[in-house]
Amino acid sequence: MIDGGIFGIVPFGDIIFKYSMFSTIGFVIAITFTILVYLTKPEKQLEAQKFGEDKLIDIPLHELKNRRYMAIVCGIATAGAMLTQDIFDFALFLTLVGIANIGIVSAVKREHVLNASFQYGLTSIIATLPLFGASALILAKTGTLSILELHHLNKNLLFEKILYGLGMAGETGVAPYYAAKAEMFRAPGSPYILMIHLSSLLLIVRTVEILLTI
Amino acid sequence: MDIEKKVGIVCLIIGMLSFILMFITNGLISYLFYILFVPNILYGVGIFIVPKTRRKKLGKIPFRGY
Amino acid sequence: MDFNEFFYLINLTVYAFLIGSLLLGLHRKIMAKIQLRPGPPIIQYLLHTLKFYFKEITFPITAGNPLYIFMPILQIIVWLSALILAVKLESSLLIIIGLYVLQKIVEHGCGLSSGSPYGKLGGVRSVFSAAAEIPLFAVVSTVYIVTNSLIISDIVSYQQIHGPLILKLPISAFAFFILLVSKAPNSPFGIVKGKDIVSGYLTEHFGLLAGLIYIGDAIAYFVLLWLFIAIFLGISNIFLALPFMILITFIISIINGLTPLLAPHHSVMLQITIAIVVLLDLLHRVIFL
Amino acid sequence: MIGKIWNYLSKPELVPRLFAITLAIVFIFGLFWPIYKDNNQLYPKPEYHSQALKTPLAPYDRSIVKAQYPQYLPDLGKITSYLTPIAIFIKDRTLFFGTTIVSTPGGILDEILYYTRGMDTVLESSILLVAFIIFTWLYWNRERD
Repeated sequence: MIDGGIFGIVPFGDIIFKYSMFSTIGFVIAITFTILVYLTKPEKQLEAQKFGEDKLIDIPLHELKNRRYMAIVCGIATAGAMLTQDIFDFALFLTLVGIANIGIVSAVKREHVLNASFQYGLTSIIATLPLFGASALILAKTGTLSILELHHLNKNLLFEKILYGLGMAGETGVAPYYAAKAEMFRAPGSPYILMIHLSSLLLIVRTVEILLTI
Repeated sequence: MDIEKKVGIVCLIIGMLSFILMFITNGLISYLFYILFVPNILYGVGIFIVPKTRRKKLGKIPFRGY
Repeated sequence: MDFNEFFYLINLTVYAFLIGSLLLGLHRKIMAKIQLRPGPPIIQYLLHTLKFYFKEITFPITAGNPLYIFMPILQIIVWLSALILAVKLESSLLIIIGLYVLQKIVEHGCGLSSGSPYGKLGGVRSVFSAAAEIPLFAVVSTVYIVTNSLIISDIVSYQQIHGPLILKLPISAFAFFILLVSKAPNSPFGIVKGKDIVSGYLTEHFGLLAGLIYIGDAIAYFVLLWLFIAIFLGISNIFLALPFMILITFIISIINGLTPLLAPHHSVMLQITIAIVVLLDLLHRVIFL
Repeated sequence: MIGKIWNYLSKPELVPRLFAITLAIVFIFGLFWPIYKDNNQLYPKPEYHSQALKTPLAPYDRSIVKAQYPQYLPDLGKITSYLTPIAIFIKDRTLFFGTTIVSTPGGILDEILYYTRGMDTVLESSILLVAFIIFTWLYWNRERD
């Protein structure tokens, strides 16, 4: 027992969306934050100037629209990743979150932010190899991708699990590889950047649940 | 009416609604309404008992230059 | 829900808040005694919370609303739901870890939504110190491998038969204990609230909002201590756990009183090193046991 | 000493390299890990070249469809065989429809609508869409300060 009881199931063919206690809480959090990000106006950052008064930095409208769109995509993808019961589908959701994260900061015209997001992008590109490789290996070894089925099979999948975890770590930019990500957070515009962090944290917890289940 | 009071009224309404819904519903949903009820009521009640701000320019907080 | 249950929940919340704030006050007192100061009275944290609750408030013009107001409310929501899920329902451990993770979002959101440079620095450091979660996941996995369940009531009943888990999983218990240390005020890992960046993410949340965050912090301290005692010592009753809570607070405050604040990079890397140790322990258990 | 190593490890430029090195070490260990194929596959592949010149949908013809969850089996057959009218028009005239460019997912052959793994196809195309949005935004605004 990991997730504390099932409430319901939404089938899309072979891919199933399951509402357990754990996934429902994650889903509700992700959706709440997506709505909040849509409603919130970005903060104005105060920058010290070398000469004269401090300058109040506003986010211009054209930049705001693009970043808000990316933040919403990121939120919806996170909400979907909470529910899905298919390993390959989850990997795709992870990739979508990874690329939307880069999109959120790509519109900021600051050199160090762009540099950090470039490094993060490289990591997430590398991370697709272990992620999809691990799901392919699992499919070959067990003949199925569904988490509900893998739960009953009881095969030794240690190496695949390690690969999958590594892929997740690169895609969400988790702890040992956080340095690039922390730089990204210096960009102005709070709610959108908040979304990067929220999605990665929720996805880490969800991945741990999946790895314990299969 | 300034924005703090407006938010306080919204929070009070949410708190009251969840207080009523808490007793109608059962199981996990009622716990959800309970955890919505507590902080909203705390903020909504609190904003009406704090003293009125004595700052000259509202909202200009005292860090660097303001 | 009927009135009995409602009063039970209210009682639980107030109990958690009171115990948490008194323990935080005790923590401060012991730290002061170690540093040869008289220190404030034990109810000081409670008085602080009340004082902030009745203070005037304005929203800064740089703030991004409604995120700015939502964050203190979220802090209470997170820890109340952790309290109910853990103490009342004794539900899945992983859900509570997920809620603990949301605490990071609160820190980050508070720091970023205010627009102040100090708050921003606190938020960036909070992102940076997210490494503290990795040992947590390893701890969860190790507990799952040993007890074959993550539901807290199952873990507690497992320990009633086989003895407390702290004897079986000393490394995991140590990692969880480091987490408690990093959550306590003035800890060597407290780079988020370090005095070099004023108050970190709390800089621009003053008055009433600070009061709400303080309430959330007290409940958080109670829940985390309870979680440690329930998982590793096997005692889930909130009254029986009280002496252990005082004992753990005593140890934590001695550690915090004697150690300096680490530099941000060093704090993070030390936690990552602990994480690697716990992960190796997990790998060893998976392969050989 | 240990502080110096920690300081060195926390540069952003080092992150992809560190990740790649970790990955390489894990892959080396993977060489000693038994990797085999289970014969009871949910998505069986036909023999190589067994479909060529026999069916117009050559590599994409999925005549055997198994369902992961048997209770949803009745809905499978209808949706998997869905083709647009244009696709049917072309299919009737040539045996090489499956290998032409129009038959790739997103082309005329509507694999998008096949029911068993429909969610995947939606996600794949949305990943591409998001990538293109980022690129176009950067391209259009490259002159702006």
